[in-house]
Amino acid sequence: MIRIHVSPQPIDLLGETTKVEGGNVGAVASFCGLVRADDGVDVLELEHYPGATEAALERIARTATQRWSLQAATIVHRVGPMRPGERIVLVITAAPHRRDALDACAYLIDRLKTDAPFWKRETRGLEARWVEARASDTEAASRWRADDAK
Amino acid sequence: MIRIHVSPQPIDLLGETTKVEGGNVGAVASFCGLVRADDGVDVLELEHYPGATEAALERIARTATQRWSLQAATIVHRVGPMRPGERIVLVITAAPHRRDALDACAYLIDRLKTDAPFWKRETRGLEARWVEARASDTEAASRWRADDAK
Amino acid sequence: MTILYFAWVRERIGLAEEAPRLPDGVTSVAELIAWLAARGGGYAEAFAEPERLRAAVDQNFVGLDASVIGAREVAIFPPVTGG
Amino acid sequence: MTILYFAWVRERIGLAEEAPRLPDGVTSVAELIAWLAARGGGYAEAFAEPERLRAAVDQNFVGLDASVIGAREVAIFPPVTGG
Repeated sequence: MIRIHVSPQPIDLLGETTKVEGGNVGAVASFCGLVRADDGVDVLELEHYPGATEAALERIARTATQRWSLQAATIVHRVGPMRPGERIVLVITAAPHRRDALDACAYLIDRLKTDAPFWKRETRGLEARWVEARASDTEAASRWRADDAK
Repeated sequence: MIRIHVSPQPIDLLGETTKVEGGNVGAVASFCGLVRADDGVDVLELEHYPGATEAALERIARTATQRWSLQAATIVHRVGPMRPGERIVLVITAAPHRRDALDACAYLIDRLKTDAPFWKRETRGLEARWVEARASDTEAASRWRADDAK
Repeated sequence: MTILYFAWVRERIGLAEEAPRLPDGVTSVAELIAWLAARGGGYAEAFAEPERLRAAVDQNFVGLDASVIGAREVAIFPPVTGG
Repeated sequence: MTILYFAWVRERIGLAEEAPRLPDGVTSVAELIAWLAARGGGYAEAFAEPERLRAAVDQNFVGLDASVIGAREVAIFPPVTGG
Protein backbone atom coordinates (compact mmCIF):
# COMPACT_ATOMS: atom_id res chain seq x y z
CA MET A 1 0.00 0.00 0.00
CA ILE A 2 1.64 3.17 -1.24
CA ARG A 3 0.45 6.59 -0.14
CA ILE A 4 1.82 9.82 -1.63
CA HIS A 5 0.50 13.16 -0.41
CA VAL A 6 1.84 16.62 -1.30
CA SER A 7 -0.07 19.47 0.25
CA PRO A 8 0.21 22.87 1.97
CA GLN A 9 -1.62 21.47 5.01
CA PRO A 10 0.26 20.67 8.25
CA ILE A 11 1.37 17.03 8.38
CA ASP A 12 -0.89 14.78 10.46
CA LEU A 13 1.70 12.49 12.06
CA LEU A 14 -0.72 10.42 14.12
CA GLY A 15 -3.25 10.05 11.31
CA GLU A 16 -0.60 8.97 8.80
CA THR A 17 0.92 6.49 11.25
CA THR A 18 -2.34 4.85 12.30
CA LYS A 19 -3.19 4.45 8.57
CA VAL A 20 -0.31 1.95 8.21
CA GLU A 21 -0.65 0.15 11.55
CA GLY A 22 -3.52 -2.19 10.65
CA GLY A 23 -3.30 -5.75 9.35
CA ASN A 24 -0.36 -7.93 10.36
CA VAL A 25 2.16 -5.12 10.59
CA GLY A 26 4.89 -5.81 13.15
CA ALA A 27 7.27 -2.91 12.54
CA VAL A 28 6.72 0.74 11.65
CA ALA A 29 9.68 3.03 10.97
CA SER A 30 9.32 6.70 10.28
CA PHE A 31 11.37 9.76 9.55
CA CYS A 32 10.19 13.33 9.91
CA GLY A 33 12.08 16.43 8.78
CA LEU A 34 11.31 19.71 10.51
CA VAL A 35 12.13 23.34 9.89
CA ARG A 36 15.14 23.99 12.16
CA ALA A 37 14.71 26.87 14.53
CA ASP A 38 18.38 27.44 15.26
CA ASP A 39 19.70 29.31 12.24
CA GLY A 40 17.60 32.46 12.18
CA VAL A 41 15.10 31.27 9.56
CA ASP A 42 11.74 32.98 9.91
CA VAL A 43 9.95 31.24 7.06
CA LEU A 44 10.82 28.22 4.92
CA GLU A 45 8.96 27.97 1.64
CA LEU A 46 8.75 24.76 -0.37
CA GLU A 47 8.07 24.89 -4.10
CA HIS A 48 7.30 21.78 -6.13
CA TYR A 49 6.51 20.63 -9.67
CA PRO A 50 2.87 19.54 -9.50
CA GLY A 51 2.32 16.16 -11.13
CA ALA A 52 6.01 15.40 -11.65
CA THR A 53 6.70 15.58 -7.91
CA GLU A 54 3.97 13.10 -7.04
CA ALA A 55 5.11 10.80 -9.86
CA ALA A 56 8.72 10.92 -8.60
CA LEU A 57 7.65 10.10 -5.03
CA GLU A 58 5.50 7.25 -6.32
CA ARG A 59 8.49 5.82 -8.22
CA ILE A 60 10.70 6.02 -5.12
CA ALA A 61 8.08 4.31 -2.95
CA ARG A 62 7.42 1.64 -5.60
CA THR A 63 11.14 0.84 -5.85
CA ALA A 64 11.27 0.45 -2.06
CA THR A 65 8.37 -2.00 -2.06
CA GLN A 66 10.19 -4.07 -4.70
CA ARG A 67 13.44 -4.06 -2.77
CA TRP A 68 12.14 -4.73 0.76
CA SER A 69 9.26 -6.75 2.13
CA LEU A 70 6.91 -3.88 2.98
CA GLN A 71 3.25 -3.69 3.84
CA ALA A 72 3.07 0.10 3.46
CA ALA A 73 5.19 3.01 2.25
CA THR A 74 3.95 6.54 2.89
CA ILE A 75 5.52 9.81 1.74
CA VAL A 76 3.87 13.04 2.85
CA HIS A 77 5.53 16.32 1.89
CA ARG A 78 4.36 19.76 2.80
CA VAL A 79 4.66 22.65 0.30
CA GLY A 80 4.21 26.41 0.64
CA PRO A 81 5.36 28.56 3.55
CA MET A 82 6.09 27.07 6.97
CA ARG A 83 7.60 28.15 10.29
CA PRO A 84 10.47 26.80 12.41
CA GLY A 85 9.41 23.65 14.29
CA GLU A 86 6.84 22.65 11.65
CA ARG A 87 7.05 19.31 9.84
CA ILE A 88 8.28 19.46 6.23
CA VAL A 89 8.28 15.80 5.29
CA LEU A 90 7.19 12.50 6.80
CA VAL A 91 8.08 9.06 5.46
CA ILE A 92 6.70 5.90 7.01
CA THR A 93 7.31 2.25 6.25
CA ALA A 94 5.47 -0.75 7.67
CA ALA A 95 6.70 -4.33 7.46
CA PRO A 96 6.45 -7.66 9.23
CA HIS A 97 10.06 -7.26 10.47
CA ARG A 98 12.08 -4.30 11.66
CA ARG A 99 15.13 -4.51 9.36
CA ASP A 100 12.94 -4.05 6.25
CA ALA A 101 11.05 -1.14 7.81
CA LEU A 102 14.23 0.62 9.03
CA ASP A 103 16.25 0.21 5.84
CA ALA A 104 13.36 1.17 3.55
CA CYS A 105 12.64 4.25 5.67
CA ALA A 106 16.25 5.48 5.30
CA TYR A 107 16.07 4.72 1.57
CA LEU A 108 12.89 6.75 1.04
CA ILE A 109 14.21 9.90 2.68
CA ASP A 110 17.67 9.63 1.06
CA ARG A 111 16.20 9.23 -2.41
CA LEU A 112 13.55 11.89 -1.88
CA LYS A 113 16.29 14.42 -1.13
CA THR A 114 17.84 14.05 -4.60
CA ASP A 115 15.15 12.57 -6.86
CA ALA A 116 11.98 14.56 -6.19
CA PRO A 117 11.46 18.08 -7.53
CA PHE A 118 11.17 20.28 -4.44
CA TRP A 119 12.98 23.54 -3.84
CA LYS A 120 13.46 25.32 -0.53
CA ARG A 121 13.61 29.06 -0.02
CA GLU A 122 14.58 30.43 3.38
CA THR A 123 13.60 33.89 4.58
CA ARG A 124 15.58 35.58 7.35
CA GLY A 125 14.16 39.00 8.15
CA LEU A 126 13.90 40.77 4.77
CA GLU A 127 16.35 38.50 2.99
CA ALA A 128 15.25 35.42 1.04
CA ARG A 129 17.59 32.87 -0.50
CA TRP A 130 17.18 29.55 -2.29
CA VAL A 131 18.81 26.63 -0.50
CA GLU A 132 21.73 25.08 -2.42
CA ALA A 133 21.77 21.34 -3.10
CA ARG A 134 24.16 19.50 -0.78
CA ALA A 135 26.83 17.10 -1.97
CA SER A 136 26.17 14.95 1.12
CA ASP A 137 22.61 14.34 -0.12
CA THR A 138 23.86 13.08 -3.47
CA GLU A 139 26.30 10.84 -1.63
CA ALA A 140 23.59 9.47 0.65
CA ALA A 141 21.37 8.67 -2.32
CA SER A 142 24.20 7.12 -4.34
CA ARG A 143 24.91 4.72 -1.47
CA TRP A 144 21.63 2.98 -2.38
CA ARG A 145 22.46 2.97 -6.09
CA ALA A 146 25.78 1.26 -5.36
CA ASP A 147 23.77 -1.38 -3.50
CA ASP A 148 21.41 -1.71 -6.48
CA ALA A 149 24.33 -2.54 -8.73
CA LYS A 150 25.56 -5.41 -6.55
CA MET B 1 17.41 14.65 26.66
CA ILE B 2 16.83 11.00 27.47
CA ARG B 3 13.39 9.67 28.27
CA ILE B 4 12.80 6.08 29.45
CA HIS B 5 9.28 4.91 30.20
CA VAL B 6 8.16 1.35 30.99
CA SER B 7 4.47 1.01 31.72
CA PRO B 8 1.37 -1.11 31.16
CA GLN B 9 -0.39 1.88 29.58
CA PRO B 10 -0.93 2.08 25.79
CA ILE B 11 1.89 3.96 24.05
CA ASP B 12 1.08 7.59 23.23
CA LEU B 13 2.84 7.93 19.87
CA LEU B 14 1.85 11.54 19.19
CA GLY B 15 2.58 12.72 22.72
CA GLU B 16 6.01 11.07 22.76
CA THR B 17 6.88 12.47 19.34
CA THR B 18 5.82 16.04 20.05
CA LYS B 19 7.91 15.89 23.27
CA VAL B 20 11.10 15.66 21.17
CA GLU B 21 10.13 18.06 18.35
CA GLY B 22 10.87 21.36 20.11
CA GLY B 23 14.10 23.37 20.04
CA ASN B 24 16.28 23.26 16.95
CA VAL B 25 15.46 19.67 15.99
CA GLY B 26 15.68 19.06 12.24
CA ALA B 27 15.22 15.29 12.06
CA VAL B 28 13.11 12.84 14.03
CA ALA B 29 13.38 9.09 13.40
CA SER B 30 11.23 6.55 15.12
CA PHE B 31 10.61 2.84 15.28
CA CYS B 32 7.50 1.19 16.66
CA GLY B 33 7.03 -2.53 17.21
CA LEU B 34 3.47 -3.88 17.23
CA VAL B 35 1.84 -7.15 18.18
CA ARG B 36 1.48 -8.97 14.86
CA ALA B 37 -2.03 -10.07 14.06
CA ASP B 38 -1.15 -12.72 11.50
CA ASP B 39 0.02 -15.71 13.49
CA GLY B 40 -2.96 -16.56 15.65
CA VAL B 41 -1.78 -14.78 18.77
CA ASP B 42 -4.67 -13.69 20.98
CA VAL B 43 -2.66 -12.06 23.74
CA LEU B 44 1.00 -11.08 24.04
CA GLU B 45 2.25 -10.55 27.56
CA LEU B 46 5.45 -8.69 28.36
CA GLU B 47 7.29 -9.33 31.63
CA HIS B 48 10.19 -7.16 32.79
CA TYR B 49 12.68 -6.78 35.65
CA PRO B 50 11.60 -3.58 37.39
CA GLY B 51 14.53 -1.26 38.01
CA ALA B 52 17.06 -3.30 36.04
CA THR B 53 15.03 -2.86 32.84
CA GLU B 54 14.87 0.92 33.15
CA ALA B 55 18.59 1.03 33.98
CA ALA B 56 19.43 -1.09 30.91
CA LEU B 57 17.34 1.16 28.63
CA GLU B 58 18.96 4.24 30.13
CA ARG B 59 22.42 2.77 29.40
CA ILE B 60 21.48 2.02 25.78
CA ALA B 61 20.10 5.53 25.26
CA ARG B 62 23.10 7.14 26.93
CA THR B 63 25.51 5.20 24.69
CA ALA B 64 23.57 6.40 21.64
CA THR B 65 23.82 10.04 22.72
CA GLN B 66 27.60 9.59 23.08
CA ARG B 67 27.94 7.99 19.70
CA TRP B 68 25.71 10.24 17.61
CA SER B 69 24.87 13.92 17.73
CA LEU B 70 21.39 13.66 19.25
CA GLN B 71 19.05 16.16 20.84
CA ALA B 72 16.73 13.49 22.23
CA ALA B 73 16.50 9.72 22.68
CA THR B 74 13.25 8.21 23.87
CA ILE B 75 12.51 4.56 24.68
CA VAL B 76 8.97 3.66 25.69
CA HIS B 77 8.17 0.01 26.31
CA ARG B 78 4.82 -1.42 27.25
CA VAL B 79 4.54 -4.32 29.72
CA GLY B 80 1.68 -6.59 30.73
CA PRO B 81 -0.93 -8.09 28.41
CA MET B 82 -1.65 -6.60 24.99
CA ARG B 83 -3.63 -7.44 21.87
CA PRO B 84 -2.68 -7.83 18.19
CA GLY B 85 -2.24 -4.41 16.56
CA GLU B 86 -1.20 -2.72 19.81
CA ARG B 87 2.16 -0.97 20.17
CA ILE B 88 4.79 -2.86 22.21
CA VAL B 89 7.75 -0.52 21.94
CA LEU B 90 8.51 2.93 20.57
CA VAL B 91 11.98 4.41 20.14
CA ILE B 92 12.47 7.97 18.94
CA THR B 93 15.61 9.94 18.17
CA ALA B 94 15.88 13.63 17.40
CA ALA B 95 18.92 15.30 15.86
CA PRO B 96 19.93 18.30 13.79
CA HIS B 97 20.62 15.99 10.82
CA ARG B 98 18.90 12.88 9.50
CA ARG B 99 21.81 10.42 9.39
CA ASP B 100 22.36 10.70 13.14
CA ALA B 101 18.65 10.30 13.86
CA LEU B 102 18.23 7.30 11.52
CA ASP B 103 21.34 5.40 12.63
CA ALA B 104 20.73 6.01 16.34
CA CYS B 105 17.12 4.88 15.98
CA ALA B 106 18.21 1.55 14.44
CA TYR B 107 20.85 1.19 17.17
CA LEU B 108 18.35 1.72 20.00
CA ILE B 109 15.93 -0.94 18.81
CA ASP B 110 18.67 -3.45 17.90
CA ARG B 111 20.33 -3.13 21.31
CA LEU B 112 17.04 -3.13 23.19
CA LYS B 113 16.20 -6.52 21.68
CA THR B 114 19.22 -8.19 23.27
CA ASP B 115 20.29 -5.99 26.19
CA ALA B 116 17.12 -5.14 28.11
CA PRO B 117 15.37 -7.66 30.37
CA PHE B 118 11.96 -8.19 28.80
CA TRP B 119 10.30 -11.53 28.14
CA LYS B 120 7.38 -12.20 25.81
CA ARG B 121 4.69 -14.80 26.34
CA GLU B 122 2.21 -15.51 23.55
CA THR B 123 -1.22 -16.97 24.16
CA ARG B 124 -3.07 -18.72 21.32
CA GLY B 125 -6.44 -20.00 22.47
CA LEU B 126 -5.71 -21.96 25.66
CA GLU B 127 -2.02 -22.48 24.93
CA ALA B 128 0.63 -20.10 26.24
CA ARG B 129 4.31 -20.23 25.34
CA TRP B 130 7.38 -18.11 26.05
CA VAL B 131 8.97 -16.64 22.94
CA GLU B 132 12.48 -17.98 22.24
CA ALA B 133 15.36 -15.54 21.72
CA ARG B 134 16.30 -15.18 18.06
CA ALA B 135 19.83 -15.55 16.73
CA SER B 136 19.09 -12.77 14.22
CA ASP B 137 18.57 -10.34 17.11
CA THR B 138 21.97 -11.16 18.57
CA GLU B 139 23.48 -10.68 15.12
CA ALA B 140 21.77 -7.33 14.63
CA ALA B 141 23.03 -6.11 18.01
CA SER B 142 26.58 -7.41 17.45
CA ARG B 143 26.75 -5.40 14.21
CA TRP B 144 26.92 -2.28 16.40
CA ARG B 145 29.50 -3.81 18.74
CA ALA B 146 31.75 -4.60 15.79
CA ASP B 147 31.46 -0.91 14.89
CA ASP B 148 32.30 0.05 18.48
CA ALA B 149 35.53 -1.93 18.29
CA LYS B 150 36.74 -0.08 15.19
CA MET C 1 5.58 23.23 -26.26
CA THR C 2 5.09 24.51 -22.75
CA ILE C 3 8.22 25.54 -20.86
CA LEU C 4 8.08 25.57 -17.04
CA TYR C 5 10.49 27.33 -14.70
CA PHE C 6 10.97 26.64 -11.00
CA ALA C 7 12.70 28.21 -7.99
CA TRP C 8 15.35 30.84 -8.81
CA VAL C 9 15.05 30.11 -12.53
CA ARG C 10 11.40 31.16 -12.31
CA GLU C 11 12.21 34.19 -10.17
CA ARG C 12 14.97 35.51 -12.43
CA ILE C 13 12.90 35.06 -15.58
CA GLY C 14 9.81 36.43 -13.85
CA LEU C 15 7.58 33.76 -15.39
CA ALA C 16 6.36 30.34 -14.19
CA GLU C 17 5.58 29.10 -17.70
CA GLU C 18 5.35 30.11 -21.33
CA ALA C 19 4.73 28.46 -24.72
CA PRO C 20 7.06 30.15 -27.23
CA ARG C 21 7.37 29.18 -30.88
CA LEU C 22 10.76 27.50 -31.22
CA PRO C 23 13.07 27.93 -34.25
CA ASP C 24 13.96 24.73 -36.14
CA GLY C 25 17.54 24.61 -34.83
CA VAL C 26 16.41 23.91 -31.25
CA THR C 27 16.41 20.12 -30.81
CA SER C 28 17.94 19.57 -27.33
CA VAL C 29 17.40 21.03 -23.86
CA ALA C 30 20.84 22.66 -24.07
CA GLU C 31 19.92 24.33 -27.38
CA LEU C 32 16.62 25.47 -25.87
CA ILE C 33 18.48 27.01 -22.93
CA ALA C 34 20.97 28.76 -25.24
CA TRP C 35 18.15 30.12 -27.39
CA LEU C 36 16.27 31.41 -24.32
CA ALA C 37 19.47 32.89 -22.78
CA ALA C 38 20.01 34.88 -25.99
CA ARG C 39 16.85 36.85 -25.15
CA GLY C 40 18.97 38.61 -22.50
CA GLY C 41 17.65 40.21 -19.29
CA GLY C 42 16.30 37.72 -16.74
CA TYR C 43 16.80 34.85 -19.20
CA ALA C 44 20.50 35.59 -19.56
CA GLU C 45 20.76 35.84 -15.79
CA ALA C 46 18.84 32.61 -15.10
CA PHE C 47 20.82 30.63 -17.70
CA ALA C 48 24.29 32.12 -17.16
CA GLU C 49 25.63 28.86 -15.69
CA PRO C 50 24.02 25.90 -17.48
CA GLU C 51 25.91 23.47 -15.21
CA ARG C 52 23.68 24.69 -12.36
CA LEU C 53 20.53 23.72 -14.28
CA ARG C 54 18.49 20.54 -14.35
CA ALA C 55 15.63 19.63 -16.69
CA ALA C 56 12.66 17.39 -17.24
CA VAL C 57 11.04 16.52 -20.58
CA ASP C 58 7.41 15.48 -20.29
CA GLN C 59 8.03 15.13 -16.54
CA ASN C 60 10.99 12.75 -16.90
CA PHE C 61 14.31 13.95 -15.49
CA VAL C 62 16.87 14.17 -18.29
CA GLY C 63 20.37 15.43 -19.00
CA LEU C 64 20.72 18.76 -20.81
CA ASP C 65 21.71 16.87 -23.97
CA ALA C 66 18.26 15.22 -24.15
CA SER C 67 16.03 15.83 -27.14
CA VAL C 68 13.03 18.16 -26.95
CA ILE C 69 11.67 17.12 -30.36
CA GLY C 70 7.98 16.29 -30.00
CA ALA C 71 7.97 17.20 -26.29
CA ARG C 72 4.82 18.74 -24.88
CA GLU C 73 6.36 20.01 -21.64
CA VAL C 74 9.93 20.98 -20.80
CA ALA C 75 10.86 22.12 -17.27
CA ILE C 76 14.09 23.92 -16.35
CA PHE C 77 15.11 24.29 -12.70
CA PRO C 78 17.97 24.22 -10.17
CA PRO C 79 19.13 21.02 -8.42
CA VAL C 80 16.38 19.87 -6.06
CA THR C 81 16.52 20.57 -2.32
CA GLY C 82 13.44 18.94 -0.80
CA GLY C 83 12.86 16.85 2.24
CA MET D 1 20.47 -12.49 49.45
CA THR D 2 17.30 -12.12 47.42
CA ILE D 3 16.95 -14.38 44.38
CA LEU D 4 14.57 -13.26 41.58
CA TYR D 5 13.14 -15.49 38.85
CA PHE D 6 11.60 -14.31 35.58
CA ALA D 7 9.57 -15.73 32.69
CA TRP D 8 9.55 -19.56 32.44
CA VAL D 9 12.12 -19.86 35.23
CA ARG D 10 9.63 -18.12 37.54
CA GLU D 11 6.74 -20.23 36.23
CA ARG D 12 8.51 -23.58 36.65
CA ILE D 13 9.72 -22.75 40.14
CA GLY D 14 6.36 -21.24 41.07
CA LEU D 15 7.99 -18.30 42.85
CA ALA D 16 8.95 -14.77 41.74
CA GLU D 17 11.49 -14.34 44.53
CA GLU D 18 12.91 -15.87 47.69
CA ALA D 19 15.73 -15.22 50.18
CA PRO D 20 17.18 -18.63 51.14
CA ARG D 21 20.16 -19.12 53.45
CA LEU D 22 23.04 -20.25 51.23
CA PRO D 23 25.63 -22.88 52.25
CA ASP D 24 29.26 -21.72 52.26
CA GLY D 25 30.21 -23.64 49.10
CA VAL D 26 28.01 -21.42 46.89
CA THR D 27 30.23 -18.62 45.54
CA SER D 28 29.21 -18.28 41.85
CA VAL D 29 25.94 -18.03 39.94
CA ALA D 30 26.58 -21.49 38.48
CA GLU D 31 27.03 -22.96 41.96
CA LEU D 32 23.87 -21.19 43.13
CA ILE D 33 21.96 -22.70 40.21
CA ALA D 34 23.36 -26.21 40.92
CA TRP D 35 22.44 -25.90 44.59
CA LEU D 36 18.89 -24.74 43.74
CA ALA D 37 18.48 -27.48 41.07
CA ALA D 38 19.35 -30.10 43.69
CA ARG D 39 16.11 -29.20 45.46
CA GLY D 40 14.35 -31.13 42.68
CA GLY D 41 10.78 -30.51 41.47
CA GLY D 42 10.22 -27.16 39.71
CA TYR D 43 13.82 -26.14 40.49
CA ALA D 44 15.26 -29.18 38.73
CA GLU D 45 12.96 -28.51 35.79
CA ALA D 46 13.80 -24.79 35.58
CA PHE D 47 17.55 -25.37 35.82
CA ALA D 48 17.84 -28.58 33.73
CA GLU D 49 19.72 -26.74 30.96
CA PRO D 50 22.00 -24.09 32.47
CA GLU D 51 23.11 -22.99 28.97
CA ARG D 52 19.58 -21.63 28.48
CA LEU D 53 19.89 -19.40 31.56
CA ARG D 54 21.10 -15.84 32.00
CA ALA D 55 21.75 -13.96 35.23
CA ALA D 56 22.18 -10.57 36.80
CA VAL D 57 23.99 -9.81 40.07
CA ASP D 58 22.83 -6.61 41.75
CA GLN D 59 21.10 -5.73 38.46
CA ASN D 60 24.24 -6.10 36.33
CA PHE D 61 24.14 -8.74 33.60
CA VAL D 62 26.85 -11.34 34.23
CA GLY D 63 28.05 -14.71 32.99
CA LEU D 64 27.14 -17.77 35.06
CA ASP D 65 30.72 -17.94 36.35
CA ALA D 66 30.30 -14.58 38.09
CA SER D 67 30.67 -14.34 41.85
CA VAL D 68 27.65 -13.97 44.14
CA ILE D 69 29.72 -13.28 47.25
CA GLY D 70 28.35 -10.18 48.96
CA ALA D 71 25.53 -9.81 46.40
CA ARG D 72 22.23 -8.42 47.64
CA GLU D 73 20.16 -9.47 44.60
CA VAL D 74 20.68 -12.26 42.08
CA ALA D 75 18.26 -12.72 39.17
CA ILE D 76 18.02 -15.88 37.03
CA PHE D 77 16.07 -15.82 33.77
CA PRO D 78 15.94 -16.98 30.12
CA PRO D 79 17.53 -14.99 27.26
CA VAL D 80 15.60 -11.75 26.80
CA THR D 81 12.97 -11.32 24.08
CA GLY D 82 11.69 -7.76 24.33
CA GLY D 83 10.97 -5.07 21.76
